[in-house]
Amino acid sequence: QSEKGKGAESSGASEAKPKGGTLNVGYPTQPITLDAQTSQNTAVKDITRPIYEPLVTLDKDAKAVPLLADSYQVSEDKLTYSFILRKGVKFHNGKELKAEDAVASLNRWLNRANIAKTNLGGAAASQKDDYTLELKLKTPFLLTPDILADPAQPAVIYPKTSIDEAGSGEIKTFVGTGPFELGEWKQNQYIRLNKFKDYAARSEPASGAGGKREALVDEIYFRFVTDESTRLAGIASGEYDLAFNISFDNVAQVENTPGIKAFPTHGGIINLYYNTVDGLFKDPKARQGLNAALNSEEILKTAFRDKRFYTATSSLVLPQHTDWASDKGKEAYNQNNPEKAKQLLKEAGYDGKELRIFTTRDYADQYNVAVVVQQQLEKIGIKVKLEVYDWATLQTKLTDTKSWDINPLNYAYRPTFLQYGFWGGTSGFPRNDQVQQLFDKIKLASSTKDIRAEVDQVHEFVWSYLPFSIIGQTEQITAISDKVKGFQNVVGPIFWNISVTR
Amino acid sequence: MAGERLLEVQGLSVSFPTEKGMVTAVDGVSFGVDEGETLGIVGESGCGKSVTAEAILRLFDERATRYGGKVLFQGKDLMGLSTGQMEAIRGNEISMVFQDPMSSLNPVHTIGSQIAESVRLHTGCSRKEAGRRAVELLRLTGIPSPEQRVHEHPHELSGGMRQRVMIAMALACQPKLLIADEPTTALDVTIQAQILDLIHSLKSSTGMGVVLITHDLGVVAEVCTRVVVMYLGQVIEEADVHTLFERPLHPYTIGLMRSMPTIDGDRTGKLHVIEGTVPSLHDIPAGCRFAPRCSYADERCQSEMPELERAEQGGHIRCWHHEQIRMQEGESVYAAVH
Amino acid sequence: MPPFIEKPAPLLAVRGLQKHFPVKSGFGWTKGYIRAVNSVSFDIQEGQTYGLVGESGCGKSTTGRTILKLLEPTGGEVLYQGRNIFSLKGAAMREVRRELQMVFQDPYSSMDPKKRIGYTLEEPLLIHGQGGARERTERALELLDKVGFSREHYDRFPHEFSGGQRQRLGLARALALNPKLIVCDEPVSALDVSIQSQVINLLQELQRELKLSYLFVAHDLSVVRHISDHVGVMYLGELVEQAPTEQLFSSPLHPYTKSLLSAVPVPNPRVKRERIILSGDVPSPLHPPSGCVFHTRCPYVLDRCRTERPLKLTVATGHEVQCHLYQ
Amino acid sequence: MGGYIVRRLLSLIPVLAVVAIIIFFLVHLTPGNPAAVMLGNEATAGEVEELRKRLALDRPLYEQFGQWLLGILSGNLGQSYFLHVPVSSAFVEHLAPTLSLALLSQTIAIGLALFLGIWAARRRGTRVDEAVMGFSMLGISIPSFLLGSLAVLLFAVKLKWLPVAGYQPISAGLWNHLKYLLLPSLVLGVIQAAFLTRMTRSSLLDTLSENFIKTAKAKGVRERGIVYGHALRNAFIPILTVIGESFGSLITGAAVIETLFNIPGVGQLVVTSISRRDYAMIQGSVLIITLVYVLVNLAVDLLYGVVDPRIRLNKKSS
Amino acid sequence: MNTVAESALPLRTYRQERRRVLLRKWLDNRLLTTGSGIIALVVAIAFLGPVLVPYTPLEMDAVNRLTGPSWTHLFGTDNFGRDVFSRVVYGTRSSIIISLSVTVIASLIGMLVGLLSAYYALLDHILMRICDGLFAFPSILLAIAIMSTLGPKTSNVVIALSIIFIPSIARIIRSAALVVREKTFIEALHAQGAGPWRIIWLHIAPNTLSPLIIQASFVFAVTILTEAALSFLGAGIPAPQPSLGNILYDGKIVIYSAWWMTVFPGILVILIVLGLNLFGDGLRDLLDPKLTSGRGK
Ligand SMILES: Nc1ncnc2c1ncn2[C@@H]1O[C@H](COP(=O)(O)OP(=O)(O)OP(=O)(O)O)[C@@H](O)[C@H]1O
Ligand SMILES: Nc1ncnc2c1ncn2[C@@H]1O[C@H](COP(=O)(O)OP(=O)(O)OP(=O)(O)O)[C@@H](O)[C@H]1O
Ligand SMILES: [Mg+2]
Ligand SMILES: [Mg+2]
Repeated sequence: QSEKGKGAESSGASEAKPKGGTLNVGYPTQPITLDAQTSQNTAVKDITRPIYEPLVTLDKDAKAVPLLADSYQVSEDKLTYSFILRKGVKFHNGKELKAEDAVASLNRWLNRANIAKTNLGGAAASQKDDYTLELKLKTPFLLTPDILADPAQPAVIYPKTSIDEAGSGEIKTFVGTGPFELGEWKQNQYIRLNKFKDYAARSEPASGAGGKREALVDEIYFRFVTDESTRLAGIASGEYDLAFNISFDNVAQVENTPGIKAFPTHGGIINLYYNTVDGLFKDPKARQGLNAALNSEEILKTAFRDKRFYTATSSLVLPQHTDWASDKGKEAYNQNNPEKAKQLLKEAGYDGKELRIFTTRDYADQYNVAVVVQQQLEKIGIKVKLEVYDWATLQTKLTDTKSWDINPLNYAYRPTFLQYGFWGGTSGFPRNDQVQQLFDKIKLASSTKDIRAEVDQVHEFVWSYLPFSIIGQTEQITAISDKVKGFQNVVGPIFWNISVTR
Repeated sequence: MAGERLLEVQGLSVSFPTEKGMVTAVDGVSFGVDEGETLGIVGESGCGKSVTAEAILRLFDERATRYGGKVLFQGKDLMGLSTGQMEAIRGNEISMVFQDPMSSLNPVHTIGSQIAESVRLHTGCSRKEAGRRAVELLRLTGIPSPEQRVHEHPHELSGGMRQRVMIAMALACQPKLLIADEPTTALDVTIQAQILDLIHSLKSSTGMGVVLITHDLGVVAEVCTRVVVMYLGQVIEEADVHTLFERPLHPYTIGLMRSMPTIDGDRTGKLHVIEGTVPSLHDIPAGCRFAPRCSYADERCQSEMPELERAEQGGHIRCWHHEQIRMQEGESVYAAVH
Repeated sequence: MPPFIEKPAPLLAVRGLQKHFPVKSGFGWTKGYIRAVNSVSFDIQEGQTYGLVGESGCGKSTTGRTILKLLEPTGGEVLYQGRNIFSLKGAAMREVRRELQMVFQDPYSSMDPKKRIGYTLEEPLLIHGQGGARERTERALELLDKVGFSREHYDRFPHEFSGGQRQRLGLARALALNPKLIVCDEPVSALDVSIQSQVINLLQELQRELKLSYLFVAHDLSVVRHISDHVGVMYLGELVEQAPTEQLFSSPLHPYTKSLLSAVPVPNPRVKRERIILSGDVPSPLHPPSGCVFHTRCPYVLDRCRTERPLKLTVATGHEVQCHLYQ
Repeated sequence: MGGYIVRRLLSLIPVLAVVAIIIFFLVHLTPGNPAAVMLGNEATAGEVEELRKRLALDRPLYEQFGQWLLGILSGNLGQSYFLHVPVSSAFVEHLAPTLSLALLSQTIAIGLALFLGIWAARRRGTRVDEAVMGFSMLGISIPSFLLGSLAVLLFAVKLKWLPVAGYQPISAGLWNHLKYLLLPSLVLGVIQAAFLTRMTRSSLLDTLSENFIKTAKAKGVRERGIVYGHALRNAFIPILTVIGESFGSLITGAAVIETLFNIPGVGQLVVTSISRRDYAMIQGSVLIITLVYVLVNLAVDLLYGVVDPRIRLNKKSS
Repeated sequence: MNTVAESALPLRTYRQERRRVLLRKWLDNRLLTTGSGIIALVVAIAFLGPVLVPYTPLEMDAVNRLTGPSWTHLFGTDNFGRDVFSRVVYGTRSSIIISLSVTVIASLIGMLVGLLSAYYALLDHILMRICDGLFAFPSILLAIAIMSTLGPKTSNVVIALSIIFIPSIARIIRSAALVVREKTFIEALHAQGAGPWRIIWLHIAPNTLSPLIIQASFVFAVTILTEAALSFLGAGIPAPQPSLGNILYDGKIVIYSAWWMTVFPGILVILIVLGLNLFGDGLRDLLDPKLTSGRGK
């Protein structure tokens, strides 16, 4: 448990690492784009991370530390962040990184990225000199550096030329400053990253994604292997060094195969969403009733197999992220109280009609939770129909609030709950003013020490208003070969400072 | 002209499985063919002529059909030969013309290639040479513009042409024995004559023996040396052609002779018929098989089956009353026929 | 049109019937036509038999099949009771089909191998909705009996029959509907003489009772002579001679008819007849000879035969011949 | 006949037109849209809407359809949202592995099936027949992924003879190319063969009981010759149909195996395009695949006539 | 010759006799009896399932997830701790129902389409082009579309699957029918005045039966698996209800560790297909008149 919530690292972080060679990664999906700024897609995040770099990044404690920025300062009114760039940082195209590149990139990101728009709405960057730039906010925001360091839809820096070329579309030349450059993208087969020879590393010791970055292998192949059993077979036969997205049920198999290990890293928060707009669950009583029926421990256990792979908590973030975690409202969590449930549901006017859970098999964790929830509810006499769709259909179907009641969703883990995308409004839970007011307070706070009350209130809100029931926090399994040294995960995998022995 | 005994069929019987049990279509048939001889087989439709012919070459599915008796070809019993040995004989030493030329030709191959295949199978000559032979053979059978016809498929030919293709195929390897099952039924008389001449000349030049199954007593009279008359799976009479036409002994044979329409006879009256129908193979009479239709039949005929015995005038006869018939009826039959 | 037609209108009148088969090259392009039937005309009177004889491959079966519109005609018309069959469609055609039946030259392939004989015989009745199940069965048994079978055969399959038996079954099927006219394409060729006489007697009886008409294609000239009222002789797609039976057999005019008659085998081993042997090239219907189609083989060939097509000549009542010798 | 071919080729126009209309509206009317997929599961409705606008997906359907149709008529199938390349080039790129796979597995299937089917038919009712039929029954009922997984486990993981998955183009060397295709082709081939074996056997049995087989026998044709020279060709029409069909379906239907063996083929392309709602890609692929089918089936139909001269497709109905 | 009157009386006894003969023919057919035996067994298992099984197919047991076969769980448990035996028994039922309906519907329509296009040249052009188009449509897309417009119901699964399989059946029937169409006996039927319907259904169709039987049993097997693939898109049997196919697919991910999840349903699929094929072969033999007698082969 100790590693959870921090940058987790596979064995041998401190040993001398061999250099050279190829790292073969069995990765489940192909990224839909390599324009990291435009998508929150996990594959985009993971694969572009070695290519592009943001101004600040997360260290092993998930704290924001400078990366391309040599340093940064915050003005008194907390509205202006000025960044001084490191000198001599080269893009993969050989040009040096200048403030104009950073300004163009930041502005593009501010205009396009969801998290930027919701959190830093109205902000703009401007150039001071060749190596200095300023980010001006409209309102102060405590988490500005964290947002800038967030690897999902990250505020990475492209050369200005790329941005100009892209216009309002996606960038077409994939050039960054990272330790690896794009070698080849073979559609639906692989992406090859080559070591970037002129990479300018920081001098501090490596910590999480921060500090010294070094490309230890010459090339990385991300091989897109949709089929899990193929990824497993590939790592078992030694063709892959890393295999992502291994289901919990195959952990035993992985652990029993000599030469490979299962490596859990934090995956996300799994919530059971209610349709608060239409139908039975418009009534908070009904939501409370259903929530009372849930046995979250059992759901987690059935869906995720082993205590190692989930954390049963009522908190929006893992308990070890103490600044943002809270146990307020935990009485409402994991009640497993059918009597109360029936009582409340009855009061809410539940007449035994079939409830509709929407889910997809494209995400096994969501599906598994849906199946178990259905089973639990059926057991206490609530009729539940499971409707399974493919992901794209589900996305659209959910917007029709007339058609569904419950829907489990998994959101990628964030150390601060502010960054979760769902606050911006989902079809079942529209943007909520009460929460936004709390968030505004948090944003304006000057330090995380000052936000305790608001954090607690957010949790209280969640468990009383119940836009969703938190089921728990889950892990994600990567199978990793013993030949790989130094693999770590800081809100997503990190591919530098990682070596392979042959 | 007649030489060595070529084929000797002894007590051949053939049974087929049907839904209602086994039926014996051919029951103890015996006859022989000498080199250069033409043996005619005549008999009621369905009496087992074709089955006999096909059984000589063992063409029925060996797993389902039951054979009995012996077929000695040049002294070897064909029934005892291996499949490979049989294959070497079929088409080469004994060849056969089937009764039903349409379904007996492979619909997807050109007739030329089917004839050429026969040639190539046993002579091993080149494809081209075989093709030339095929044209030659077709020409021999009187098919117009054979060079073009070889490229046609069976369904593009008339019935008679198909029959001639069958004949050409059978003659391809100059067999020692030709079994021709109604080879000329679909041919007009001029071509029939041409074919019969062809067979005759082959017969005299190579000593080929012929088993000719036909209904046309005119043809029998013209080309056969000896005749076997069959009825319901059995041989009932066997004689040389002159004797048979002049002094038929079996009541059935006599009936046959009388039933013939002639080219110059009276055409206003009804044709003579043999009363009654052939019994089905499922209920074969216990005694003489012809008894139910025979005007001579008595008690004995109903219950006891006559054996095939030597007739005084030569040949064989299967009838309890043949002596009596020879004495009384011979003349009148002959008179009626001619 | 022959002027002598004062007789009642014929049941079936064939006028200038033509049927050409395309000949395909290897690549499927049509490279010519086989002129299987070339402008054939004749009449069949009710209750009479028209015998059609001729060289093998001269187009007799094709004539029969085209008359019944089983082949798409190339030209000409067929008037059945005054109506042109070729222009009939749907129900009208089906009605005509009920009255015109056919016995195929190739009896085995003309029967569905998967159906029992009983069904095959009942089928025409089923098609035209005649009788109940029981009556149909009885009719089938009656037909079987008529052509010399027992009830045992009702449940057999076509392949379990001998050649001659199948031929009789084909005939029985054609009789099932009590048609007006039957095109008999060699209906007795595979029958032994005793059964053949039974069948011929049967045909004649039916003709008398039901005023049946037959188009009777056969090679056995004695049979044709016995059964026909009129006989037509075909050669290479043309009707070279036609006449009342007696007349044709007693005084054949066309050289081809003569040679045909001379070739009939005699059922007497002691008699050897003098045959007229035809020599010369047998022409192909793909490239029929110019002029008279028979000139390549005719013993009496004249110069004009090679170039000029002989016209149809009526030499006596109902006796027509296409030959320059008589022009 | 020439006319027939021309007519068939002309019929492509209405077929493609109808398919184009249906596929377009089917694709656009099924729930889900590419913008949402592109943005990932955490995007807001607003963002999705914005992207839709940028992709011109907010225009009225008929307008989009017209646009697309105009593109097609000028030979442009459109651009894939996700692959960032023209649909046609994406398709062609994915076609190469699929074709290799199809050819290889089809060769295996035909070879195996003809051999086994003929063998079984010749030995009808014997042990051989039963064994072959047992094999074919197994092959028909075993899921392809199961067979594939077993093959991988044995040949790739345990024996390490062949790679687990992946693909190399021919340009990387023939052996490299084949190395990756061997296992999947084998799996596909065996499964196809199972079905084809049954078809071959049964069709052969049907023809072996025909009369002309007896003629061949009487000519002295060896049993082999009878089967290969006489019966097979008569029995070949259904076999040919199945071959044509399976060749066609290999071009789209091998998705399971392509996924399992990670081969970037058309099957995978179509499946992933569908799950992403990559409209242009789906539409383009379906059009091209239709074209391929029509051509394959035309070839099969023409071969019918070659195999069996009695078959006339251009015959007027009687 | 006998007269008909004479033979009319024993007609009934003759018919009885005939029925007996036919019955014996059916019973004597080893393939047919074995096949129906197996099918009967599987059907019995499937439909007596509720009485047989110790658990419901949906009952979960978080503690005993993915345990191998034992006395408490004959076929082991799946990734939700559900009893695989119970799931297989229930799954067999739904799979049989779906596959059978699909096979029957697709065969009938496919046959109709195939026969019509073999018979009518004009229809051939139209129907076969439709089939080409249909065939080119990705089945997944078709399923998603049908499911999202008509709703996720078993009957819609059947519709979607039937549409998917119609073209292949149609083509195979058409090919066989093209050969039969040219046979003389069809011409003979024309001569008798038989209408197209009779010729097509009563004469051409029976002669295309043996490829149909094979194709149909193939469709049956493939449907079981395709249904599972579609159920991933919500177009199959509504989850979490078991079908043989989706049990197999659930087992697919854990194929290397939990063999029992694939092997047992796999065996059932094989058993059903085996039974069906034996039955089909037997039927084919029965309908082949040449097999009982010697002229065959
Ligand atoms: N389907 C066809 N395609 C091409 N040519 C054909 C076809 N059917 C018949 N022919 C040709 O038409 C001509 C006449 O054939 P038809 O069957 O009518 O002859 P026929 O007079 O009945 O001969 P036979 O007495 O031998 O049966 C022949 O040359 C034959 O090759
Ligand atoms: N496969 C079979 N199954 C059952 N009976 C059969 C089979 N083949 C032939 N028969 C019967 O055997 C008998 C003899 O048939 P065969 O073909 O030898 O007669 P045939 O003498 O050639 O007659 P035809 O002159 O009519 O051709 C017939 O009664 C026929 O019904
Ligand atoms: Mg015979
Ligand atoms: Mg003819």
